[in-house]
Amino acid sequence: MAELNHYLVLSGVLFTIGTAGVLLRRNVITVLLSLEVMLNAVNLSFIAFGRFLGSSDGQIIVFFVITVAAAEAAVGLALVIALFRHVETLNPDAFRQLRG
Amino acid sequence: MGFELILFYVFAAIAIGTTLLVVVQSNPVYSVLLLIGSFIGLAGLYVLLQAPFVAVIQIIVYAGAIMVLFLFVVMLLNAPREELVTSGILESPATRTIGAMLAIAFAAELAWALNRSSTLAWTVTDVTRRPFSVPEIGRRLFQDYAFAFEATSILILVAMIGAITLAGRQLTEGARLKSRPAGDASRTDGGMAEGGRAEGGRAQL
Amino acid sequence: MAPASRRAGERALIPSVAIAQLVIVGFVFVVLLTAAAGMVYMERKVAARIQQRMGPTLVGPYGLLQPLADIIKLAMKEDTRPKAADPILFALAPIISAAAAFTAFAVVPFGAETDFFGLLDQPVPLQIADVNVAILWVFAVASMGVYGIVLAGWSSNSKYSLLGALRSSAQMISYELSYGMALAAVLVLAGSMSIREIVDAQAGAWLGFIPRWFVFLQPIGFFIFMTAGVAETNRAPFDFPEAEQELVAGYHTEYSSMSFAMFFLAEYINMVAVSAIASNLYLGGWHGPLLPLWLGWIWFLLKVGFLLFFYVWMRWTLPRYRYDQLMAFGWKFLLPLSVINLLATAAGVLYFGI
Amino acid sequence: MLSWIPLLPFIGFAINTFGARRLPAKAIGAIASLAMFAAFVVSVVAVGRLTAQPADSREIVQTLFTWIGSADFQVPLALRLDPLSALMILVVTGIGFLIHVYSTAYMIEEEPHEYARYFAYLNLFAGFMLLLVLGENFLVLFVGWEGVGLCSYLLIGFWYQKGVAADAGKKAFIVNRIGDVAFVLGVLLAFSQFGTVSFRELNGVIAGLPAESSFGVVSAIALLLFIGATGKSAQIPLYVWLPDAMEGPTPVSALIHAATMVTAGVYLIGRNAVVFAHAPEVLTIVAVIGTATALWAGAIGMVQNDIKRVLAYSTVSQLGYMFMAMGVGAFTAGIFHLFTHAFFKALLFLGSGAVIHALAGEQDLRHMGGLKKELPVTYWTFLIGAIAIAGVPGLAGFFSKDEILYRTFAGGHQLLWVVGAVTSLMTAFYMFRLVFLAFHGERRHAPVAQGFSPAYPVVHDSHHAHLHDAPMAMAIPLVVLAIGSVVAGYLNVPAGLGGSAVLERFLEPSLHVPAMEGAHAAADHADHALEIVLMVVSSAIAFAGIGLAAFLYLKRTDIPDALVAKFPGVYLFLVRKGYIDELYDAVVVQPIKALSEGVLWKADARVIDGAVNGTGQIVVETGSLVRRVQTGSVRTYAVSVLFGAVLVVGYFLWS
Repeated sequence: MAELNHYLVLSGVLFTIGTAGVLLRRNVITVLLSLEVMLNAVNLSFIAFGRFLGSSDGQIIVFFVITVAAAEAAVGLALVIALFRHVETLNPDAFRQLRG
Repeated sequence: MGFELILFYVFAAIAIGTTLLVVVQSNPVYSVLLLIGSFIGLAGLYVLLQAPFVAVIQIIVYAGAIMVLFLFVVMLLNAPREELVTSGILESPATRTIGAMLAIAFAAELAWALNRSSTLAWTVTDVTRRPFSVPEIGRRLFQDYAFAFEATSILILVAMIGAITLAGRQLTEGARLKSRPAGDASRTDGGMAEGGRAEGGRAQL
Repeated sequence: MAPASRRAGERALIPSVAIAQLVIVGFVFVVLLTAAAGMVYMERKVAARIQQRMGPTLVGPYGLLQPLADIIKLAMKEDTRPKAADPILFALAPIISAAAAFTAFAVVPFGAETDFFGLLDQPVPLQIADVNVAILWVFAVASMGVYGIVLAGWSSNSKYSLLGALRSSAQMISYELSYGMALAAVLVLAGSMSIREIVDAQAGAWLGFIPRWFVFLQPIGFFIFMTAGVAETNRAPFDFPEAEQELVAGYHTEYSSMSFAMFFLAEYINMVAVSAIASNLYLGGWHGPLLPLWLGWIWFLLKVGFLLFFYVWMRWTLPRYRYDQLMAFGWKFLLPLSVINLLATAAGVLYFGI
Repeated sequence: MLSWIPLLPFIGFAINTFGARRLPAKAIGAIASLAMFAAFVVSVVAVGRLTAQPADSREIVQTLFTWIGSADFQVPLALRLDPLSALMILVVTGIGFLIHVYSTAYMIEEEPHEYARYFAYLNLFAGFMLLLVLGENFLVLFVGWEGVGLCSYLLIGFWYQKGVAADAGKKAFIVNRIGDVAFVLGVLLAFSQFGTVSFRELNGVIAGLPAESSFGVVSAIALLLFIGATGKSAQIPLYVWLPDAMEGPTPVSALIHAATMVTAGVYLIGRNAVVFAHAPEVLTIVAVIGTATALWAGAIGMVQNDIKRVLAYSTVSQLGYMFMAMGVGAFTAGIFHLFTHAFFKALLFLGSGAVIHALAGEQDLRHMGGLKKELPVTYWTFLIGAIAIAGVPGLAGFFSKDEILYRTFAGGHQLLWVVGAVTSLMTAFYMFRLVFLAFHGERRHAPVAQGFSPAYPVVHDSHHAHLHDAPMAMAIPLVVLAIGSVVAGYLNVPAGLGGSAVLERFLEPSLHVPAMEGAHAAADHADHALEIVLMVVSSAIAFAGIGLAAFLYLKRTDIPDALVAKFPGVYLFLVRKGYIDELYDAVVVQPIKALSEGVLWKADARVIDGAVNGTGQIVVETGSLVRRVQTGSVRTYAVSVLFGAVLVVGYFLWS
């Protein structure tokens, strides 16, 4: 019988992996993927809490997260394409035109 | 060790393994596919958590739509293997270590939080055993959360328009000239697929 | 005595049902494989008839063994792979398509509950899994099918393949929306997402002679579903991924032998799946006049068969669209139509309690 | 049901606004008039239902929705029909409908879309006016109040190409604002003191209090409301806008500036009779102001030469009468006069409109005369109107005016009575001066065509064209109103003439004022002999005025000029409207201009702009410092975000 902390630990691990990906990868697309991972980790804990508190809010919030994730992916990828056209690379460190 | 627990470990293993590979994988296409695998693992966990609806939605939206989008972009840009460029200060080992240390610190904090908090020993009680039926969730979603729902729909619309205006633009002559020979095939296709999506977008709008 | 017997019954019951389930799974698998083979035969025959030819006649009586010959031929061929191809994905792609095609069938019921003539103490549904989100499952699996094609196209690293892949993925994504809308309209009508319940909602008849099939309530929905289904299965007139005249063979240009066979298989099984779902959702599944419920599966087979024939018929009758026409049709006609259909259905249910 | 009464005109407004360029002129006029007629019918039905109820508690309330709901401050958007508002809606819709019909013919020479604009405004006005009279609380009434103000502005400035009209519109708007400020203050005071904006509750609360001996809260409220009323109803000192308002189309003058809107002030006082009754001092002020206005406007009216201006001043003067009645506590009489006045003044304006129409925009009395023959219908109806307003026995004006005078006298305000009597003399005089100058004698031509109005193209030369009498659409309203002017009075035949004051008893529930019991009783039980005597006197006065006018303008037409020559000062003073406009300009307008100039160049240019620029400067400075942080590299940002996250989580874990 899985307890709540099983799920929470799992979600924490996933979240950390995602974070590391965001920080360490040098490919914008992979960074975005890692972002999705983080979102999913959060979703998991939401649903787990919802389940163990006996409330459907957890699931409902997950819908909203998924929606936002979709929007984020669409815009993010569009940006990636636009950037790629200019600097012909996916390395986030190459996008430095906004240096103050 | 009950059947459910076994399933939990199986799915958890799938999720963690694939996710790790996603992060270490240097070929974006593989990353995308592995991420889909991780999504499917999570979907399994959702089913264990009595949320089959979310599980299926997860597969449809994440695996079915968002990831296809990623795959599209990867192919469209004919994404190169990650170059080992060293771009100034940011590539100095100092910053890298800072990033890594922060990540570790964060993980540590999470662990700490987990074993500190008292809610962890919860198991499913009879009260909370009952799964939520789809109609129930729908009712809450469209009644209690109606406003948030409408807000997100507007958000989606805006994102759609933004994506089209950002990416739907045709390549400028300059960009064409700068284009690398290696990926010309993919670029032409990209143009077409792009046209397809842009058109779809317009029709949606 | 009685308790003992009940215990015995229980002891006997648990495994027997499990066995029955396993049997059903295996049965479905085999039937699908043979169905694919049968489809090949049917396709060639019908095509020939439409073109005023005889079609396969030599192998076996009426050329019935032709499919077998085809399979053997394919199996015997050498499995080639382009040098520049990505080995793993190139191998993975056909598996994904075939797997997706099979998975879709997991939730498709094909008959009423039966206890196999008293073989079991408790009737089992003729279905692999009766999940309460079946429709969404179908939708999800359909969206998974894209990957096989896209990966195939991309991994084989050839212009034609990539063109086909991109085309097909764009096409599938575009038509999935209408597909989903049509499904949604049906589940609004039936008030359930379990296909079995949807089918049972179509039992009986109006005025005694018109069967309560949703196709009569949802003619537009049926049309949309079938059109989108054809597009989803990449069949003519929407067979862009493999437009021989334009892209040699589209996404599976580079494939040969069994890996090619798998795509082939996937296409036909997809057809079967779509037809089965369509006949469940719109044509009342195994419900039909004249036949007792335990023989309903016959009705089911008839309906599926008809739809399959319809597929083939269409392929050999209609010319292929142009790509932009396809997109325009999908986004500017089919999608709005499906939305309107959904709204109309919802309004009907809400105000007239259909 | 009630909601339809204001709604119908609004619908007409909407249709005419959006259909302006698509609909043919006929349709536009028809729609507008139809909307009004429908509103009239609904009103009649509503009033019918009202009268069906028991006499002492007649009212229909319809609450549409809670308009403002904040804690204990709940304002419903509610409509209330009681005898008073019943009378008002009948007047507004009925006469409004007639004037719409009249306008269809009067404005026909406008451009189609202008025509649509006109009727849209007219409908909008009607809608707001009905909202005003039906409002159940001050706020709803205020919406109507401002709405009619807006419409009056729009309609006065309808021919905005004409500078004078535009200015007149602005003048009306601004002068009304002054009153409105007082009005709002009054409402706020009422709310802050008694915690309600509903008429019924407010009056209920105040009815419980004793009448204020000294100037207290209630008096303040009453005074503020009264100032608001002076703005809307053109009383001293805020009457100056009304004469200029005559720049608008004549039917507008008839509807807004004679029959309905300008009486809003009177209605307001009637609606809050209790409040005023509890503020005796304010009542006195009201009475004095009203009487003064009546006299002053009448005096000016005697010498004006613009046919519409004469009527305008007569309107002001009659309004003064109404306020006088209110002031002496004779609320019924005042409302009664409002009612009759609506008929004959609308009639007079429409008649003058017919004249102007016939003369192609000529408005100067000195260039008229002898129109009796060419315009029989106009003449006779106009004459009836004149007789009615002059107070000749048997017609509407007689009853209402004598009611007022009698009440005034019986109320113990003999002085006011004298002034009122003089005023009625003036009234009779200037009305018949108008009649004789316009219709009798022989035609006097203008040296050159005067009285510009875009409605009449200049090619249409007025003098040699054959004069056409009012067309059907204009004649019918005239006749109807003429009949009204005759019979309207018989609704309230005073007890003195053996009549049973129907209207009075009908209005009783709305205007019932416990505090005034004494006065009413006194008036009611006053011997009818006195009433008869007063009537004879005032009738005599009326005839005297008519006779004088006849003598001066039919027999000895040289005397007026002689008088003018003898007392040029007085004449000039009156013709120039007592230099009031010039006075206001000097005392109010110029100082304000100067002040704002000063503020502009001192405060605004230095202080405010300085502050703004300073802020900008500061931002620039800080930005140039802080921008170092912006490395432009995504991952630095990511790291910093994570750093923050770590800190926050750590904080929560520590505590």
